[in-house]
Amino acid sequence: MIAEIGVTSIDDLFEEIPASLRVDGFPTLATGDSEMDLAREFAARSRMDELAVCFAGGGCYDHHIPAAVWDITSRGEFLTAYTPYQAEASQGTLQLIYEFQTMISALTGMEVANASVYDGGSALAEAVLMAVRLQKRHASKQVLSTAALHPNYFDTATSIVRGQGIVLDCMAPSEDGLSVPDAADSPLAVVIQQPNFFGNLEDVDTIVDWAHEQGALVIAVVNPISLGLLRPPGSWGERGADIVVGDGQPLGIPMASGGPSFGFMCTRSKFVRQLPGRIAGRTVDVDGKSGFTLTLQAREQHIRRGKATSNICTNQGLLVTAGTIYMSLMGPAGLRSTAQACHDRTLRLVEKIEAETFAVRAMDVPFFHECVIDLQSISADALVDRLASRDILAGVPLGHWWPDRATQLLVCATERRTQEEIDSFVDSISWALGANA
Amino acid sequence: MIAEIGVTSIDDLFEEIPASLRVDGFPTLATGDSEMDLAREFAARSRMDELAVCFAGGGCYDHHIPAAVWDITSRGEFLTAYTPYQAEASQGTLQLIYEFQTMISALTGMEVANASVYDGGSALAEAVLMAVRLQKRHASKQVLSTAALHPNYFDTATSIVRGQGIVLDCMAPSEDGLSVPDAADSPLAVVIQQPNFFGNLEDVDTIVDWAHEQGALVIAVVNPISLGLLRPPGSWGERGADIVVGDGQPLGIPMASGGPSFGFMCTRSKFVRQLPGRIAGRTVDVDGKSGFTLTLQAREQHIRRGKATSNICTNQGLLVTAGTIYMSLMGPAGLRSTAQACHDRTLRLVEKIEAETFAVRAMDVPFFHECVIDLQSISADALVDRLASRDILAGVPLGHWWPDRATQLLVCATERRTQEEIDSFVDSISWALGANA
Amino acid sequence: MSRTIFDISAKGGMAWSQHPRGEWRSEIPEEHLRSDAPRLPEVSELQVVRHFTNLSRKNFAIDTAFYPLGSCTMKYNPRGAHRIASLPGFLNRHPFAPAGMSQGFLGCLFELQEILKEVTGMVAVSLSPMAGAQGELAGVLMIRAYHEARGDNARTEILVPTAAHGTNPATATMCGYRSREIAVAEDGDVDIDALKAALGPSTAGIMLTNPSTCAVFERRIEEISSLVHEAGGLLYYDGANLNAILGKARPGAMGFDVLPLNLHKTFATPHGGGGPGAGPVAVNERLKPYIPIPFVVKDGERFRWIEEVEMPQSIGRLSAFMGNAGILVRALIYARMLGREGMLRVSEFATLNASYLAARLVAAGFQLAYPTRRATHEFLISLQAESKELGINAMDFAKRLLDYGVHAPTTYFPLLVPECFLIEPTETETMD
Amino acid sequence: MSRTIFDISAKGGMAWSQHPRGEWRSEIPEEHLRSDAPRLPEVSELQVVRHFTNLSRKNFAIDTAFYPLGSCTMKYNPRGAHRIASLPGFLNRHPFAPAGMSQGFLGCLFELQEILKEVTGMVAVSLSPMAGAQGELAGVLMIRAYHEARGDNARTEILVPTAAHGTNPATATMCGYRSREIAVAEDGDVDIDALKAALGPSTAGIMLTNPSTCAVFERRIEEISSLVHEAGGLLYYDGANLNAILGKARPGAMGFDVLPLNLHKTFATPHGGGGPGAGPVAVNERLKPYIPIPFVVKDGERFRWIEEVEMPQSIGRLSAFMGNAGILVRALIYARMLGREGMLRVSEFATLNASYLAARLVAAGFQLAYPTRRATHEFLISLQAESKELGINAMDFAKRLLDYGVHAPTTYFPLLVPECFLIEPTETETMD
Ligand SMILES: Cc1ncc(COP(=O)(O)O)c(C=O)c1O
Ligand SMILES: Cc1ncc(COP(=O)(O)O)c(C=O)c1O
Repeated sequence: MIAEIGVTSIDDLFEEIPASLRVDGFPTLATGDSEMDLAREFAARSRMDELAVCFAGGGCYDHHIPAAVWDITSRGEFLTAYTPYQAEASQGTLQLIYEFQTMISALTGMEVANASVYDGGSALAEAVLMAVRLQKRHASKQVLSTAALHPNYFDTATSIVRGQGIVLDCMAPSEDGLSVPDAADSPLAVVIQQPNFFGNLEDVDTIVDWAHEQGALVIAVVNPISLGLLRPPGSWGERGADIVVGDGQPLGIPMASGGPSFGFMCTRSKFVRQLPGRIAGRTVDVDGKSGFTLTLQAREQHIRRGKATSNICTNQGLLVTAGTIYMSLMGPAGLRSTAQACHDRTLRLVEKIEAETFAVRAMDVPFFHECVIDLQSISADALVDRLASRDILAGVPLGHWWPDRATQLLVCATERRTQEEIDSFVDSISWALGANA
Repeated sequence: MIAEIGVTSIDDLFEEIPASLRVDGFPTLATGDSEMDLAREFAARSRMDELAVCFAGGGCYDHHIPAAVWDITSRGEFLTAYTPYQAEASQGTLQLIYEFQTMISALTGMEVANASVYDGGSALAEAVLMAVRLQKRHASKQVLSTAALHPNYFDTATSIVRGQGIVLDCMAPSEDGLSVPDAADSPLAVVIQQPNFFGNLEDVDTIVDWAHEQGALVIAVVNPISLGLLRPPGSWGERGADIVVGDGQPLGIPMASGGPSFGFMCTRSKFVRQLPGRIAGRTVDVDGKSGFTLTLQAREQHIRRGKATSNICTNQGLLVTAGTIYMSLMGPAGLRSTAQACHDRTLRLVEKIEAETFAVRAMDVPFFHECVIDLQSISADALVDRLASRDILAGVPLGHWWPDRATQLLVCATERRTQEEIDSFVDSISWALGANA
Repeated sequence: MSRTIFDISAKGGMAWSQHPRGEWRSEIPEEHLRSDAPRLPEVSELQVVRHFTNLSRKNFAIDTAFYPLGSCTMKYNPRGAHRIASLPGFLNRHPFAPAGMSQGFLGCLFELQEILKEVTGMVAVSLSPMAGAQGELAGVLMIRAYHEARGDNARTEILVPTAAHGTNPATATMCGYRSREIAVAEDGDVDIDALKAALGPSTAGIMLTNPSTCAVFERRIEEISSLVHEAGGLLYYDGANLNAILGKARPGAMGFDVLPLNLHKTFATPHGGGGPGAGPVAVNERLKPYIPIPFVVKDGERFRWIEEVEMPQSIGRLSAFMGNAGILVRALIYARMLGREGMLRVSEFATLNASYLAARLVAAGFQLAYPTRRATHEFLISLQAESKELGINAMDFAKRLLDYGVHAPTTYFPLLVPECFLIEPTETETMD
Repeated sequence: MSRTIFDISAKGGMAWSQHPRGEWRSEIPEEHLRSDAPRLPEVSELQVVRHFTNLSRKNFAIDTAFYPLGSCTMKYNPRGAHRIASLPGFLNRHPFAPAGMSQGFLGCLFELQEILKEVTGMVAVSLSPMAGAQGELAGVLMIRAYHEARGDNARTEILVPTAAHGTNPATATMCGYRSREIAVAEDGDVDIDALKAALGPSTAGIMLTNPSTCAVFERRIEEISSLVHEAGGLLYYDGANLNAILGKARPGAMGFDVLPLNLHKTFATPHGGGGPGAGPVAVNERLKPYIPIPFVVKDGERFRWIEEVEMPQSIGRLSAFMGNAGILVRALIYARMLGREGMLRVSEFATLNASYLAARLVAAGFQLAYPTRRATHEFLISLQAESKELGINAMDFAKRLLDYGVHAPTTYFPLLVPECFLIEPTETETMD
């Protein structure tokens, strides 16, 4: 090969790099390991973090994942394909995205969906930017969220939109953490998370109608599993939400430390041109055969450059694949019974905690599959540490974001949690709280 | 559907079953479980058997399996296809079998191979039957094996061939378990396992030449990994072995309690018509395009029925797929270094055992990657039980087959065994032997 | 593009990350070492992955297309069963791990034995045979052992209906028997007169399946059973068609003495492009002493192996270890997934789908081989009329189906029906 | 056959074994419940498996074909890295598990941070950005934060060469900057005079990559760096092409202040039909205070998170948890598999393969866009002559390649070269 190129050594190929910049490899790096050695080493490393049971939620949930989901998703044709820009070479991925969009729209009760963005938090940021674009003529630059919005979503959206001078604010919470709009506000958009970060159900109809009266757009943040059971944002209030976002992790994606998953975004048809990210559509080729292709590509950064609706390029395609297969396997009935099972498990957990330990519910409102309990005597961090010794992840301590909630713990029981696991969790809470009494 | 069939209920479809035979389901069986519940239950069941380290061999070995092997083998197109009888619908599997045959022939130094049989033990049975067919005119019905043939192979072959009145006998072993032929014997075929069941290397040249002088055929039983390093049976003695069999488990197949794996069979071209099982070959279709097909099908049971060379129908196709991918990934160099690593690991293990414990080598002859050690003071079963408490599988106790070898243990260290694992194994042996001293 | 992996091999090519790292010592004497490297392909990992991925794409499979291959039961193989059976505790268990380190695995085998007893109506099960044909071998070896134990050595014949699967006569031969064919009557049932004529002191047994390979239920099975037993022979049931009657009838009650099950059919373990399967044998009291070793028993709360010492009359061992152990685990998971109601759905949906497809084909003008009979889990059509008319044969028909992306049904089997298609849609297909 | 999953859906269809079993209590008030079931498909598990298996078969992929898509680095994604990163301890870790239960995972992140520092020659790394474009966003937000911290608020422009990838100007806009284009000279390097003319008090920074998107090494990078820094701007390096110079040169030494890496390119994590990727950002001392949270530090033997409290100047959080965590683990495994020598092989084989293919195409009569320059890991050809002569365009050429089972190179990028193909064979391809 060297000869055919017309050089005498591989090094000649790098001759255009100025000598002052040339380095000779990486002396501090170790020599390459075999797959066998790495498998052994990383098995030991991953074992350090292995858990017996998980009662934590807070945006990432321990659901059952049917084996078929990742068996199919891991096929080389999905795993090692590029973004479906070349429609002829990507009909599989394109049709899948099209089906995904249809399913997510059905689930949220919205008209159109995109092919996903990075995650739930960044989806919210994109929704805010989209609302700002749609409300160009609005007097305010303020976006207002319900009080119990996932704090990491709030922070993520803030970091991403700050560069454009957009301000994100929170409503004041009522005692039980629910949000009641304040007549004095006049934001350009209102963000509502349902169920909220505390797992509770907001009075979405009231908030949506109020927002629309103010001329604000409504951005809903939802958990897709909950929509097997709960009213979809498309039918909240009189007119429904305008933009819906959320994180797809509950749909067949392993927790994996929170990523990769995918963020989804839906909206009304009339707003589709401001919807960032890819959208796949059905089309017909010159021979009249139907096929799938990316539509509205003109908004993308490789064409509109500085004027694109978003800079997103590589995105979460593989996770969309998993999510689509998951939704197909569950269907309406499976999603519904999964949602019902999650609610039931959490209900029984919370009842048992109240009945058998010193801990109590912190807020007495309806919840879906998460609930805040107040440990009263010890900090939630301390409880989590104690239960770690029993290989139980007890939940998400709230003190990290709300110092005045240091004794409060957000717990979640998905459909995977058995009665035995719940019983032994409650025993462990008793033990941990008792030990401190 | 019912209406279109012209019945009124599903039950009508079963009306030809006499009432006296009808049952109504399975009252004693439990109701069906969900995948989620089964996954949890079986995870717990499988965890009961999880091992930290395996030093057992005896025909089944703990080798590294590259991730690519099963990622590709588990593709639906390999996993859920039928036996490649319909060539047009099975070109993938047929070409793969063809490549497999080529690789196995290269490895064993033989001219032709079949597409596998069930396992190593039954492959030996098929080889014996084949030898009998080839030696129809031979005076003897006796088949003679070297003394240290895998006892379960001996038993398997015996059960299978007994129906046809064929007798399998063992040579008398020398002190070190190696076999020296007895001039008085005149079998129709001689079975030689190399390395033998004790891991030791037989003087194959002498035995092969002796057998051929007697007019006997030579059946070799080999470990495919060893052939990365050891002389292939095709070049044993003056003329080489006549039939070669073995078990493919070391080639990328998990131990999985010993099955499924696959048995391979090779022979000389001139014996190919007596070689049982499937054989794939290259062919050209009517348009002159080359393709692959099953050849010599006329010998199969679905055509020759009572006169087939074997009754095998469903076989071990998927494992052949895994084995073929494994051999392709390893190549000659990878197979050689794997064999070298196995030998080295076992050598170091045995040296350390001799240096640091009361145990000694039972036979002082060259071995490949297994070696018999004599614990002297306690039974090998007792040692295995003690080390089980440390999650180590210490080896294969020989007392099960040879009561006079009750203190002897067959140990094996593959390329997967690290120096640390070897050190802690030897420490554990010291501890176990010491405790009894 | 049918380049083989050898065609893309080039000197020095390798998957470097698969080579063990280190310096290796050796004490193997020179004369044992090979001088030449084996001519395996020399290729990169990408080349391997791409080559075999592309090969796989040239196969038809259940996962890609409708596969109505009669007698083969190409139904959905649950991914969950494959995944669960691939848990590390199952995959990494060494076959010689002592019972104390194997309670998980032994418990699975025991549970499967119990389920198969219930399903077949037999009293003992050995799981070790590695496919239907090895189960047949075990079955006929047990029949042989039974007669031998009674000193009844004149029995040299196994009766086999002309419609039987080829493995049946082949197995009889492997066990040292002569196989004798019994005619099938017009209606697809065994010709009772022909049977009576064949039965006698040299009859060791008869090999049947029910529904038969003519795809109809053998209605006079009780009569056949009495006749054979009276003649001193035993009845062998070929379990390949068990899915047709799951929960509706049991071979044990029909008078069969022994049967292998095809777990890769009835219990949906993957066919794998030619295996692995598993062919556990179930027997009644008569043959219990002869079942192959090893198998599992429960002593109190512990499971343990039964080996040769406790089973001196056993026909012995049929594989080096425990047969296709991993397939047994898959089948157990599948059976548990089905449960009581699911097993009934198997026979009901299989029969419903076959009956529906048969009705549709009849409506479209095709000719059933046994038009007066109910379809079972499969049915036979004869293309003799079409063949004559169009000058093509069943094989041409089959190949044309492949062109349409549907796997051809089984052709020319059973041999006695001319130009036939044996069609088995299976219970996991839907109407789409 | 482009039937959608909805076309095969039928009322009542379901994958029964996926439904949780039990009786469920509820205390959710009626008004919160949906009245209609969402219109998801109603299909069996076999239908799902078959449908999506067949969809997958309609994609081109690295695993099935040569995929020389310029700038995208479609190299082999080791199956081993995917498998190892899928170990249960990694997959089942909850993002809010406390550090005490997460030492395995945190240790992996820390190790990857260290490797990426070494590879880039930078002093700090934050792993959270979820793809190259989010890494860009982080990079430009840091440039912004830097200027803001110094009260240097007049800087409103980001310079971008005309050849730059579209994400660069799009990112500048997202960060509230105006992007200003800088011309590229005849030889593919940045036009220094144009640069000088553009630099000034409103320059916040410049976005470059090296080798550039013209597929040549920017030889005067040191001069560019001095010029930009003197004007008070910062240099941003687009890491998408880092594989070209791995172990040969480091962006840190070229004067860059910040760069994201595309782990899905340089470190071979799968592209997945459109992601996930990961775009860690590396910075020099100047930008260290601003890197996004969270990241990992080592205190003695323990690893722990750094969050907002300890990084008050950080640009903040870019995802709900820790970015595409699983991709980071894959990249670490790949980096460890390569090791010191392997990293050098990446740049050497990538360049060798591209140079060889370029030479072969030149020999076949094609026209290089920059014939006087060395190819890097990729190269540009212009099909302008062919287009004129044959009356077809580069896109027609590209589609024709697909017909031959080769994925088309990148077409019409960079925009400034007419009718171009950007061809990147990658380092994992062989000659066959
Ligand atoms: C009726 C019948 N009997 C026996 C067998 C043989 O079973 P196996 O292939 O598992 O050996 C088959 C297999 O197709 C069959 O259809
Ligand atoms: C040169 C260049 N820069 C930036 C990007 C964007 O990276 P990502 O797709 O990871 O967001 C790409 C992706 O193709 C690229 O080629």
